[in-house]
Amino acid sequence: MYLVRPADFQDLPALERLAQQAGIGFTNFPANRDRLNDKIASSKRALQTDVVNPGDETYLFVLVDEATGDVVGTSGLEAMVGLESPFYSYRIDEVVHASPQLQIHNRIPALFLCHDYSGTSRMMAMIINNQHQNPTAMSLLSRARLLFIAKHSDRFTQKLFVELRGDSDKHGYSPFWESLGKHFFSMDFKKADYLSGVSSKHFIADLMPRYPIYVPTLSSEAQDVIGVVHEDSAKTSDLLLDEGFEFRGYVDIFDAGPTVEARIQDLRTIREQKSGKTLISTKSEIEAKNTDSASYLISAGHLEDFRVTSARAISQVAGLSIDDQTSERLSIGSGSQIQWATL
Amino acid sequence: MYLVRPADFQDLPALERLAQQAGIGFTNFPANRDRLNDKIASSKRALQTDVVNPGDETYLFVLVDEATGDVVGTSGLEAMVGLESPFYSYRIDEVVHASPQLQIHNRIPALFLCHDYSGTSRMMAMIINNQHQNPTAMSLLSRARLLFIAKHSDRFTQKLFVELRGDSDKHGYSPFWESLGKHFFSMDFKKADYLSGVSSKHFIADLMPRYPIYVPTLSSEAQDVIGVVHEDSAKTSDLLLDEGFEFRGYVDIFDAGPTVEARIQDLRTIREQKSGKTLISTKSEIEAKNTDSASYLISAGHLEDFRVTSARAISQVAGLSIDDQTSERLSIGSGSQIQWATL
Amino acid sequence: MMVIRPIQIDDMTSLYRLAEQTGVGFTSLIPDEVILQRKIEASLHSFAKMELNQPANEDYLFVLEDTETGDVVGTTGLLAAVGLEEPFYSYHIGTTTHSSRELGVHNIHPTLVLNNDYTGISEVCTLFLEESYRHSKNGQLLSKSRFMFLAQFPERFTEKIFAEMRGVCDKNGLSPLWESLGKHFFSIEFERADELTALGSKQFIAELMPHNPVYVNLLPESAREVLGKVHEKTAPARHLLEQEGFRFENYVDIFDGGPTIEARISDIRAVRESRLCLSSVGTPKDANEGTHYLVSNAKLEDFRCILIQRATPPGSGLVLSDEEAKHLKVDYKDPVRIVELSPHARR
Amino acid sequence: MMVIRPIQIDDMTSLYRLAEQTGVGFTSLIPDEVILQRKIEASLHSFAKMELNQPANEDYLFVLEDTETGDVVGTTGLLAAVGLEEPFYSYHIGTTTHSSRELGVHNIHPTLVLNNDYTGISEVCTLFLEESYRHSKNGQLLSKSRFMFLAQFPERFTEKIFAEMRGVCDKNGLSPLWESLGKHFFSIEFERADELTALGSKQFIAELMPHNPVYVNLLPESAREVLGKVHEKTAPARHLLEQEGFRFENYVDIFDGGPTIEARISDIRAVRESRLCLSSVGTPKDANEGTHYLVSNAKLEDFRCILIQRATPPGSGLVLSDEEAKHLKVDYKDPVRIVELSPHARR
Repeated sequence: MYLVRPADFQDLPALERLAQQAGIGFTNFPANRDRLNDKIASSKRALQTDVVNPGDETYLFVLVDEATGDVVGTSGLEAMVGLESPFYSYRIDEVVHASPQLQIHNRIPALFLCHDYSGTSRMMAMIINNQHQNPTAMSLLSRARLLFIAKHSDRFTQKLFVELRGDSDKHGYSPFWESLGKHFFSMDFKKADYLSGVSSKHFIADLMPRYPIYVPTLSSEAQDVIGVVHEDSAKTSDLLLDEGFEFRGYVDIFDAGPTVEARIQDLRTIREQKSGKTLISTKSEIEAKNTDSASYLISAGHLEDFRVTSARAISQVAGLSIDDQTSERLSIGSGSQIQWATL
Repeated sequence: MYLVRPADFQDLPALERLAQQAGIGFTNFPANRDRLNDKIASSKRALQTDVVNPGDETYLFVLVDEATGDVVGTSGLEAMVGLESPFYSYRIDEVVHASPQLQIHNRIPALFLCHDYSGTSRMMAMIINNQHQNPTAMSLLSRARLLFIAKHSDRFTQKLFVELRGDSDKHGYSPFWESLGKHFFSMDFKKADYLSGVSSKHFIADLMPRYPIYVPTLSSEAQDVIGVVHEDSAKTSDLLLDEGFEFRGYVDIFDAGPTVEARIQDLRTIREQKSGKTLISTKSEIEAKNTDSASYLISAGHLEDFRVTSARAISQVAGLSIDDQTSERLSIGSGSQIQWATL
Repeated sequence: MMVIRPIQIDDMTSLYRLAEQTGVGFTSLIPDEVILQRKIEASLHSFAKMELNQPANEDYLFVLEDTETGDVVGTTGLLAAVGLEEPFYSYHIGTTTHSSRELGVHNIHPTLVLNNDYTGISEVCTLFLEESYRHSKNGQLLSKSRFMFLAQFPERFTEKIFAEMRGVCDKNGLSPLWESLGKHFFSIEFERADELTALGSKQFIAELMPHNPVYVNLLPESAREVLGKVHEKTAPARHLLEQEGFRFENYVDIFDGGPTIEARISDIRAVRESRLCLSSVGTPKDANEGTHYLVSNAKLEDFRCILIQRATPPGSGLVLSDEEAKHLKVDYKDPVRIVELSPHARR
Repeated sequence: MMVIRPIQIDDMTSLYRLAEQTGVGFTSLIPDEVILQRKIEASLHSFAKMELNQPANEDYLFVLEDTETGDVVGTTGLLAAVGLEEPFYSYHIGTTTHSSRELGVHNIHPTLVLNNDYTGISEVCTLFLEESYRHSKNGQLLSKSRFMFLAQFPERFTEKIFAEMRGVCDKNGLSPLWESLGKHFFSIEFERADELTALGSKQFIAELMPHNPVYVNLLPESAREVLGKVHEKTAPARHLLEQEGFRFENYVDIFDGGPTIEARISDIRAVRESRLCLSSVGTPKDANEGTHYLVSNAKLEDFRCILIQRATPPGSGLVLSDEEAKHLKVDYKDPVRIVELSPHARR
């Protein structure tokens, strides 16, 4: 059984291990103890503050394996990116060049540097320990954030986006970076990736190409990976598309990984989530009545006390029947307000 | 009482009068008999053809004053613009220039020439004789097209847009044109407007600015009218916004009039329209039962026989009760399939 | 004797014969009677214009005639102003720098910027000389006679003048720049694009070319290498013009990357150093030995230019032989323009 | 006697005094001890560099000393290569043509294209001469002495060199170009922008300037008019440089639209015509009458340049007076460089 809750300082060593495991490509989660500590502190501050409009808050959650008590995964939310320095992406736009005289009608894709996602909420890449990359844990960790957003919608913008890790070749090189970024940054991908995680992003504006990049002028290897998800992130990607996230032609400026976005109200978990009272039963009663084996994501509590777990349960008119172990895990009693969605 | 039906050749003189009345600013409806004749022919061809996907079809409708039998208005639909030559607009995008050193964060709006509406269905500007510019006639003529789209949805794209006429000063000059267009077209607004209606639009690509136009470099009069609707089109504009059309930052390249767009499924008339059988009553019965004075847009018939009128009616489970005059106007009998929406 | 003169209406056959010899890639001279006829007429019309407010669409075409055989064996031309009716495109190799003080990185990126900067400027056009006459300084006469015309009629040209040089092709006749850039935007073959341009149909360039600067570093090395480089066959022509003061100012051809070189007319060596003197007809001393000089008359429609050789530098008067005077169409005390054929070695 | 020499460490006080006199808008010489100290040190370091692979960040600063009073009364400088550490921006006035054959319309639009094209190029820096010394050709000596240095040490500079000229302000001291363009993007005052640039903080330009070409026709007439025009006070300086062969190549300052003028060093009149000869010390004939000549020694750190007058053109040897030789720091048979101060009138 797993539980998702906001991160706290005691999670620092576990988070550091996760960051090391994740390696490069996770810009927002560098294996740097100070930065991780800052992230926890920032999340705690956000949870303790009375927020009326989304600002520079960040929220960090951990996935706990209840069997051992270990932190085995993490995921995050940013209330609004691009406040300190613009949030850059490439927008793939087609430039149409047509000559009726020659009967040519060319559509040339070009990459336009933009910061269209500045001012938007973001789900940060999720990391899960290899042994726990099962559908339940992944779905729980990913979607727990959506229940948090549903509960605290004033803290987020209407639109939400996620950046997916881009493809790299068998040596771990990003062909997109090799063909484009390295000419402008004069450093290797790893360093640029690290810097954009730890430093102000100002250097990006300083060094990025100012003019649109015509895709056909890139190497064919680079062209091939534009908007392609790294195989390690394929599962995450599937989960997100399932939720209702869509690719709208934006890619990462370093590795060309796709960005997917959605209006919060259109996301499956948020649209379908219900809220109501907790009705406590015993495990055997639930098992007996739950003939269709329905499992639910169940969340309870506000802000710092926010908890999400998954369990078999029975949806009733007045609320949701859950077993006593689940209620204990969520630290709630009968009659407490909870939210739930089908797992 | 008014009726909307597809235009036919006998409507040519009336259409010419309407075009003359409309004057400049109605790019798509030049007072040119040959062009108007072509428009009718094109519409008839489209209605007689078996269309499976939207292409270069155009549809032209007329508003008939049943009291006199006169054609007093017209409106049109284009299944897909930008097939022969791209359909140009300016997209207003903000360019962010920030200097942390100077603590400056500027957002400079700039006009980017684009053809983002190429490949999209369009509602063409509607013209109504001055004496008939009453809410019923306007609503009927405008929304009749939406019932046509609802009925023949395969013939249109998912997105639909309308260009609204831009603002001009008291002398009829477009300040936007004076500040921008005339430098590039070396002709007056009237001529450019006329040409873009009658000739291939190729000259636009040839002569338009190739680089984005920074809005602050335009005269302040020009800046003031970007995205502003001409007062004569204010009612049309209100109707469209009411329907669910939205301004997404696109303006006309000549006069900077706003373009509004919507997904077809999100439009009120289309979302709320119902279909069912015709139930015929007498006028007095309708009047007697229709205590809430509900009036409806009612359409019947396919393609060439498509007709729309407005009348008081009573919505029933099985269909819509209309009076015999209305059924006669629509040339339908009891039990015919009709669509309706609240007026 | 080899004489430069304006083309005449009856040179049509000769010009066609020359055009046939040029081969692929020589787009300014195509064996097509209609086009050549139009060229000749334009030239006649240009030489005949007496009053000019400013240089416009004049197109001056010269031929090199072997007076012994009467054959026309070469041709060259001058355009008064390009791009006034059809756009004239080039790439300017510009510089864009990006620096991040935070990271201590300072990058200098060359970029190709599409432009029409040569609009309204005079052009020294391509030159063709028959294979069998490529000796005895005929090439230099053909090329530099244009400068004598410029020196005599500067009001017919703009302050600056430029020349386009053929770019590099690989061993398969492909242009590396075109292969990695142009063809993505044109979806036609290089030769066809080149041909259309030569025919004056430049509209399609505006329609198809990328309008944003292209970062040179993103192009493959093969393409980067040929920017501003000339085809090996054109190297001597480039050298000749550079000796006269033409300079590469970072403009290149949009298709093959060949350099455009330019000069202010008054700075061209042959223009600057040429001077007028008065002719007399007689028996020149030490003719046919010593230094070669270009000599031209001061006439417009009857412009002539020849090459002479003198052991002693002529002063304010120039003694011409009967034959020289006849071919120059000058008489006693007529003004003639003279300049050393080659520049002195620089200090 | 007025002598040009490299700045020395003990010129600090004099330089500060000069800086105080420059006034607003003279951003290269600001009365700030720290900045001036740094400038002097950079110059000393530059003159002291013996081995150079290529021109880099050397900054050569010269002063004009009145040897009778020992006062430093003017200063001028040369930069070996700009833009290698901080970007150097200019606008290029380019041409964009749009034509529609269908409508028979052909438009030629000038555009301002932001660029860093002068990156890595040498610069002739601003010059300041004390008010009371603006006579007796002191200004020409100060300005043209730089060309003597260029002629002597061409390996320390790039092939081309440029000079920035102050642009036009209206009667309220506002730059019409800035008012209609720059200020929209900067939201700071012109003076502040100019000052930041002078202090070398050019990063903000990249951050704030529009990266797309600006159509000149869309600017108000007042702004269009000043493009490439100099401030009336700078007109004589421009004239002087143009006489020497500097040319306006359509580059202008991004703030005030003032012209940048450029020349190939080898084409500068004073460089091209200057020659080395051997000095001897004695009593020159006809001194202090006739033509003025610039004379410099051939030394680097001990570079000196003075103005002399001779009635007869010196040949391969130059007889200097004791005083002249002393101030030039030359001895018998030392090489000296000489050139006429002013160009001959053109033919």
